[in-house]
Amino acid sequence: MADQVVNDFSVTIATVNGSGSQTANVTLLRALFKMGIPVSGKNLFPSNIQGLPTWYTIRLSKNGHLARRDEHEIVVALNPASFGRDLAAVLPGGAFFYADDIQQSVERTDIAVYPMPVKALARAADVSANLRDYIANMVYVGVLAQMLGIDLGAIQQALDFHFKGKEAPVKSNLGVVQAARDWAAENLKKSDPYMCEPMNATDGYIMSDGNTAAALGAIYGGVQFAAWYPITPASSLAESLNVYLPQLRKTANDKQTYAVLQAEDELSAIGMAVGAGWAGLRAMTSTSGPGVSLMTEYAGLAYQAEVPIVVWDVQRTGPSTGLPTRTAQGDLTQVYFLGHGDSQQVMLLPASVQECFEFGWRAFDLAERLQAPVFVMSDLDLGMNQWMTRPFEYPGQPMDRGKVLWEKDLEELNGVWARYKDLDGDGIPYRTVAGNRHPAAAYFTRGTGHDEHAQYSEDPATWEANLARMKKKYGTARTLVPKPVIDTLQGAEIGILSFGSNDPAVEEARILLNQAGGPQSDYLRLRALPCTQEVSEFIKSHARVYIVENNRDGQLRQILSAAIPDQAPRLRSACHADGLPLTAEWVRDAILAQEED
Amino acid sequence: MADQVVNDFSVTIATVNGSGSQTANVTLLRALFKMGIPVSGKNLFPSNIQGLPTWYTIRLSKNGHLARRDEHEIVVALNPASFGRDLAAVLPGGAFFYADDIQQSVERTDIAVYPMPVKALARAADVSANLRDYIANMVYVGVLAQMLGIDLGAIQQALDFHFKGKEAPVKSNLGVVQAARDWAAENLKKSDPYMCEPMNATDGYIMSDGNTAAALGAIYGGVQFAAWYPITPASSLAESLNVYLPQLRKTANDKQTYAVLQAEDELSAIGMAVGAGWAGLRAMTSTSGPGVSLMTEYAGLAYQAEVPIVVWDVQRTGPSTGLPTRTAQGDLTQVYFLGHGDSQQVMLLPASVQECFEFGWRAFDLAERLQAPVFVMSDLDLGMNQWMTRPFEYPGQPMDRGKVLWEKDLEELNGVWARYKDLDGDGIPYRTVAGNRHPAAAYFTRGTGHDEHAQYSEDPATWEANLARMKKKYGTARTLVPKPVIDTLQGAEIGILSFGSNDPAVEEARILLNQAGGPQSDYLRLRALPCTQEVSEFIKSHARVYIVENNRDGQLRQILSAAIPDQAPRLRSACHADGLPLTAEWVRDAILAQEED
Amino acid sequence: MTTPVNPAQVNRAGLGRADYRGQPSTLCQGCGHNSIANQVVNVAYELGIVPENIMKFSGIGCSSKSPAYFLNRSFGFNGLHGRMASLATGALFADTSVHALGVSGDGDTASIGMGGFKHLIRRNAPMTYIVENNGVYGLTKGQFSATAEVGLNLKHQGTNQYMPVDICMEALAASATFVARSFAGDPKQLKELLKAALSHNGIAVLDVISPCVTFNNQENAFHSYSWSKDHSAPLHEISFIPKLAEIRLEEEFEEGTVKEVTMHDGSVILIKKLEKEYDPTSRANAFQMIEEATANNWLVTGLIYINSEKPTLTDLYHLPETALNRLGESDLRPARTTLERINALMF
Amino acid sequence: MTTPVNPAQVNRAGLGRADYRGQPSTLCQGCGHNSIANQVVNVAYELGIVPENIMKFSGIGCSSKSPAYFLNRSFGFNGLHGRMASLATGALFADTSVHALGVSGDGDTASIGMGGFKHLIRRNAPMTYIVENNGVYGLTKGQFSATAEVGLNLKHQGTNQYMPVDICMEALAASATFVARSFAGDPKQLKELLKAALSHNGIAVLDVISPCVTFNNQENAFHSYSWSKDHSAPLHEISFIPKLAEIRLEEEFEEGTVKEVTMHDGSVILIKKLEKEYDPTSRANAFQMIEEATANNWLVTGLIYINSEKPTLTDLYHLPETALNRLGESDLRPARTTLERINALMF
Ligand SMILES: Cc1ncc(C[n+]2csc(CCOP(=O)(O)OP(=O)(O)O)c2C)c(N)n1
Ligand SMILES: Cc1ncc(C[n+]2csc(CCOP(=O)(O)OP(=O)(O)O)c2C)c(N)n1
Ligand code: SF4
Ligand code: SF4
Ligand SMILES: [Mg+2]
Ligand SMILES: [Mg+2]
Repeated sequence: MADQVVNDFSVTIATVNGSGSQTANVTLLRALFKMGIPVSGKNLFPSNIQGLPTWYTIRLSKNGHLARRDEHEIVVALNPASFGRDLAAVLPGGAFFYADDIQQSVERTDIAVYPMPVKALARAADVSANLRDYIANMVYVGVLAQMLGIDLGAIQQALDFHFKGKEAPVKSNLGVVQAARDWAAENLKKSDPYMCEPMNATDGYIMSDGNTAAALGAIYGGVQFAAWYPITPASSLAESLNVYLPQLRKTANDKQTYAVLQAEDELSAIGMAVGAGWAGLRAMTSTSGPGVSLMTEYAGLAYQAEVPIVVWDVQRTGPSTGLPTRTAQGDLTQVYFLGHGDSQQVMLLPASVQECFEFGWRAFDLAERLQAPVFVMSDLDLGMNQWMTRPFEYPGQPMDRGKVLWEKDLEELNGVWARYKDLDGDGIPYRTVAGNRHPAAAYFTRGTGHDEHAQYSEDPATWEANLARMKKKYGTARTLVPKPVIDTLQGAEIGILSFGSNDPAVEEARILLNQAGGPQSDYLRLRALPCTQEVSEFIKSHARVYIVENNRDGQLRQILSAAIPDQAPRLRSACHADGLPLTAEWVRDAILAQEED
Repeated sequence: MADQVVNDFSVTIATVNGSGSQTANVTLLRALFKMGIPVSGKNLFPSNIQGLPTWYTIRLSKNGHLARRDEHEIVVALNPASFGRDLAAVLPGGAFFYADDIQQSVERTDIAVYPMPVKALARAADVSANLRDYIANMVYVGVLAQMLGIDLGAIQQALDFHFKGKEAPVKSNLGVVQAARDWAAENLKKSDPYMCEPMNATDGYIMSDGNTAAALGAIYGGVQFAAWYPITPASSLAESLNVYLPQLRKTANDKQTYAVLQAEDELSAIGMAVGAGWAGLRAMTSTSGPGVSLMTEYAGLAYQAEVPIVVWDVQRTGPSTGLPTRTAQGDLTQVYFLGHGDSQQVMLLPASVQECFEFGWRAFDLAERLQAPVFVMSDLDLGMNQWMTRPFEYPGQPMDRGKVLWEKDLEELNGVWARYKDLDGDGIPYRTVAGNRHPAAAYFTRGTGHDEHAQYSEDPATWEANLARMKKKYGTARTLVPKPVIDTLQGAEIGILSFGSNDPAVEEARILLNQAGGPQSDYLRLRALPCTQEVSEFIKSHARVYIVENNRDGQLRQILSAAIPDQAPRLRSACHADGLPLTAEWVRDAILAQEED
Repeated sequence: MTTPVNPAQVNRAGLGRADYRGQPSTLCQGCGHNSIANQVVNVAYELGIVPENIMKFSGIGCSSKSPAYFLNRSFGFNGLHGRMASLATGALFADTSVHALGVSGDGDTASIGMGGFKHLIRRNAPMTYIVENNGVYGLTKGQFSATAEVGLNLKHQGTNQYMPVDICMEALAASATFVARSFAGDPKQLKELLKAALSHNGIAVLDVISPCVTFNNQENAFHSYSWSKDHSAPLHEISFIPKLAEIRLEEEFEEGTVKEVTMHDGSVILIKKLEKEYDPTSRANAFQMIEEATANNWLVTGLIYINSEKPTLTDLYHLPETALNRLGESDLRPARTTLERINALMF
Repeated sequence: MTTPVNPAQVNRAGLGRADYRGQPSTLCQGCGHNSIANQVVNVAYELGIVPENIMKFSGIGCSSKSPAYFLNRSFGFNGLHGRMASLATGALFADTSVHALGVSGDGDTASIGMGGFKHLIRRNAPMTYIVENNGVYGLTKGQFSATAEVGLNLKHQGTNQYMPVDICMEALAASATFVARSFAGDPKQLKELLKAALSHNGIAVLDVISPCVTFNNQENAFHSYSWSKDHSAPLHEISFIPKLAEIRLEEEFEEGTVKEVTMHDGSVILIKKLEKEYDPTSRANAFQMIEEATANNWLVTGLIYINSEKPTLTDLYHLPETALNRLGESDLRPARTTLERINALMF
């Protein structure tokens, strides 16, 4: 047997969708996390409710690399339908656990093979018959616990969490885990090198998914109105609002300082948000690509009428319905240019669950300050997977409600004001909102041409001046959006520019590049568009900058080429989209291949 | 009095919308055209049905320059509401004609001033009372005829055309024209230098608007299904289908080989076109910016499911509802990237009415060949104004119905085929259409992931391979779309790259640049995206290339920077959008300003 | 600014008629939409509504321009074609003491806006929803809308062959709590129904037949006078809009009677005023009555259905007394300590 | 490929049952949608329909996947969420001898697809339109659809408070020419109504109550067994789908009677089968009956309304005998000489 490999391998669990294995999978993930081992979990699930194959991969990385890996040292096979593939997927020297009731031959000799009496142990469990299939998943938890050395206490903590401390289910699940562990101890002989050991590398981290974080961020950002329409992978964002708002945002006398509404479609969801944003509420909607496509016309109106709204786009693989349960970063060019005519949209690009929280509140400040839609571009990987992340940080600045005039302001101005006038030289005008009872407060909002007083106008010069002011406002956005995070290394030959959920893969790839004898790299993680000064400076200071992204067309590369044409020749695309999060190996290879050219 | 200025000036007629002046205006335009004088007419109308000011400008240009001009040598004022502006708009040395019932003072002494007894002459006309206001417009036709030397025979021809040769209306209108002419001959003394003289510079030209031409082109392209939803400035395209299809496309036994359907909205209009295109019909829809925004999701499906459809976008000024009756080229970036996920759309850019006809049929060939949506980007200026243009040319090639397999093809293949397989190396697969009765013909179309056999698939490699094939297909499009038109001059220092309705302004600006001591220029007129090889070669061969466009954000400049990043630093934007067509003077100045930098 | 008023000419809100004015109309002379706008001014004045307590919504169309022509002192949002419903829905939550008044067209509501319209109704959103119904698309120059009757001929559009959408039937089917129909040329009834609608707590759908002077005409009508009868003259060249007077009913139109009304184009519609005894609180009655009217080709006017019992959309939310849009950071941002609790919860 | 068949087991089209098969279903065990797919196979086989003479359409949802599970030899298009109506409308013109069969969900039709649905109907598009109605969004894991009854509780969605959309009422209001309702667990009636729908020339709306095993449940039901009752467990973690049997009515369900049917979650619905004497040719009857049923909380099944007289959408166009999609260049491109005439016309 080879040397032990500790806390540095991947486990993939192959099950049937709807079989309840998610509970077992996140229990494993959480137990490892509680052991202090850096872990990440990727759920690869089908666009179906029950019956199709589904996989869950847990990566343990003592060095803290949380990107997806393509390799699986350990595979747990519970699904007859994918059994062959799953067996083939085990790395040589790895381990294969499988339910012994699956009637298929296991003919690899280069790996350790462990049958598990899943059915038998589940039958022995102390639960009602209808829960037996569900609890059967705990068998592999127990077997893995024994064979990999996962702490039972940590498993119990994970189950406690999952079942909100309810004794009965924790007890029955833990019972199965223990029985399975005992069975494994007696019946299986370890013949693979992979082991877990406690560390303390997860201190100061929490675990959450990006959609929950986004919802919480929005709540701490004072969201007052959210309209949504169900769509994978965005639904759980709005559903988390439904979960947490009642806990966090009721007044002393039990009134709700918010409203969440499930609309009849995305056209209406964004329309409602625009109505609410116009009337002075912090308003949002959350959706994915198909929904964004349907929101196009309203996004243009919000841009043109200068209405603050926040739109979360939890991206999935497109074009079209595409792969609804797979991840991608394919909506960048669409959103950047969203709306016919000359529209320019402001976009935030969160890269971590913590940043989902941060942009959850910050997006409202930006939207209200800019009187414009703000799009937050998350993705399925970030939004729906559990990630270890730094704790959510309480907003570090007071809410910015932007330039809103209320009755007393208008009294001071003797009622003299103009809705679309640039008084401050930043392109941002003042606004009033419905409910303001000052007789000079009202104005008539429209998506058609208007002068500074919001009066209808078709005058060419008036039109052009107003649009020029809005362009100036977009310039102001450039100074307000979050700056990129830049990591420079001495002697770096190349730049890497990426964003969003690629971050762990890029961070790891920088190391892998070095290990492969490739170039030293500086790294700019973009956090918003339009891009700030720092971005062009970064590009300018590198002969070659690789734009790493999870889409086919190098969308950010295209956007940056358009935005910073002088630097465009320095940009190189490293892009690829197959529905899965990027791996560090792929990033390394994509860069190396071009370095060799 | 200054020297005579012959056939080289502009006349602007200021009237009230809904007053029927359009008949008089196009009569003037057509009469001048019949006199052999190059003319263009620009209708500046409000987004309103009756009562707001409207202007019509006719430019006479003996040198054949048909771009809009900002200057008006002659103004005809019939609208009290805009009287002051209209008077101020006359160039010094110009002439001002006005209805003498307008009670406003005319205090300029630097221009010729001619009152016209519009009401009196209309009252004297031999028409029923309810037509008197309408026919009053013929008074200025008659007065201008006398004062500018417009041929009465030509006017009669124009009226004959307008009233389809119906004697009664021609007679009464001509009566007023003559009476007004006689009145002017007796009562007005010419004191301005502007005159018309017959030429023969319009031989071999016809006169039409781009929407009519597009509809006719589509008819000669064999359009079989058109769904639409009314919107300015696109409505007249579909309405022209309704006019001409019954004349041109009925079978011997009076059956219609087409169907036109007014949908309930644009979502449905494009949906119907997709259904029809999928089922093997040459299918189209026509709309403007707001409609395109609503069509986004379906455009993505058509891209992904590889369904041929043609979408005409007759652009108007945006963002949002914007200026519905003004022109722009503001939908380029939106359409280029239309659809969430990685979509790449094929776009045609007609620059003349004749080209609207040509692209009317060619778009179908491309769409069916590529099994993809093809967007034709017209605009209000091209679509709704009357232009002198070369006659429509009969399609120079047989219809290309693309790779469609019918029963006999499948028999030959023994029923063995795969919907999404790239047999020919061009990325374009074969398809069958509903109604094919071969038992192996059917396949299941979807916007979700699928393999070569059109079976549902979430497999990462299958997804990526299919998308890569589609990218290859987009590469094939590059070789099939119309090539740019390039005009090079010896010793040219700069390149100008433009497209669409800017063409006359650019052509003229090249001369004006020279006259102003500016640089000699080469000119590439882009006719399609993705761009062909010639485009990057053109850019490469110039130190500076000005991208001239009618939008705020330099949208084509952005697209080209993204598409040809290596050449991006050479590109300079000359862009501007105020709802009006570009003028040659503006193009010249925009280039000169940057040349001086 | 409040206009200084002669106390003799103020209403119970202390405002003069001028305080209810809008911008000058840019619609055609004689357009039914203008009289509806005027009635809104009258009704708001007479009811003594403070204009700041109203917010106006519309989509796109001639009809949707109307809100610019009344109540300048009310906030207004002229949104997207067919999307008034969602816009208003969102705004309703900001300050529930502001009443929403929406004006839409038949194209705006029954064609492109059908989905939003139905869902607004089934949520019983508290707003007055006026459809200025002329059977055509006015602003885009005379195409069929979804309420055009079967067999209607329009230039270049041919003959409508599809079943018309009946706004009141649709409202009823969607469980509206207030459904009424009126005629722009019957100011007395219109005013009454408008008052009722504005007082209703819930969705109040008011379908107002509002003839389009300019485009709702048939072959035999004005636009087709001999010169341009030929089908091949493109419609968008018909640029002359005759100045016609608005169609008005004489005053003595009695409940329960049927009246023939001649349109600008010479066609005739049959308007039937609901009987005095008609009970508008029964949905079954309402369905039966509309079915009967359809069969007889009548346009029934009056209050067709009302139910004042149902909670409205915003009633279903337990909102604070203070308007939501006046809440500040202390109301909206949970305390720092709560986040510690949340973080602790995140495994 | 035509499957070789035992002549004893072929229908009048000479095809075996296997020729009507689809792909294996990937829906949940016990899902009502599966039985509907099976009935489509049965009916098509029994009627001897040649599968190539059918084209299948759907939107997005569990229900919209169904067309993949029947009639492999028919063309199919699984389009966009809520947009089946327009897709089918366009395709209808290509070859009018191919019958269109659409399957949609309640979310697909009554929420996002309402507009297209209504307009498809008022045009009397010749197609069979099945709504697999379960009151929830299955595929996105259990949110309310627009047909959810008032008061329905769903985990994390709270309680539905909006008036439900009644598919049959909406179809009637929009002037449908065939309106029926059935229950997925009543194969006999479903088959009959499917046959009738497929034979109808015009729009045939068939609303089929099709229980969702997995998500249409209430607090007291399976998903809420003590462990996870707490509201704060995110719904998307409830990943265990119990294998439940489909709900089936026993055979002897008589016309005119009301039956209680217990759903997977223990809730009860009341299904009433229309009386034998019910006359489905009167629209007034139909309205009255649906109103009465709504008041009694019944789900009425059976043929609610039929009118076979109205011309269909494609009848209104005068199309050639040859399918439009088989016309070639000589039919479609006018002769060169005509263009000379056109050019001459262009002033
Ligand atoms: C998305 C979109 N499509 C089309 C239009 C063009 N459009 C403007 S108004 C209108 C129809 C208005 O008809 P209706 O609502 O009946 O109002 P009316 O003018 O008759 O009062 C249309 C189609 C638009 N503005 N936006
Ligand atoms: C534009 C768009 N929005 C949202 C979705 C996500 N989505 C997929 S299916 C579905 C609901 C399906 O519900 P229903 O039609 O009732 O079908 P069921 O699954 O219940 O059979 C939704 C919202 C989508 N695919 N496209
Ligand atoms: S076109 Fe018709 S609807 Fe529009 S303003 Fe004129 S009369 Fe009214
Ligand atoms: S989730 Fe519901 S609707 Fe979807 S397949 Fe399962 S049981 Fe059927
Ligand atoms: Mg209308
Ligand atoms: Mg459903």
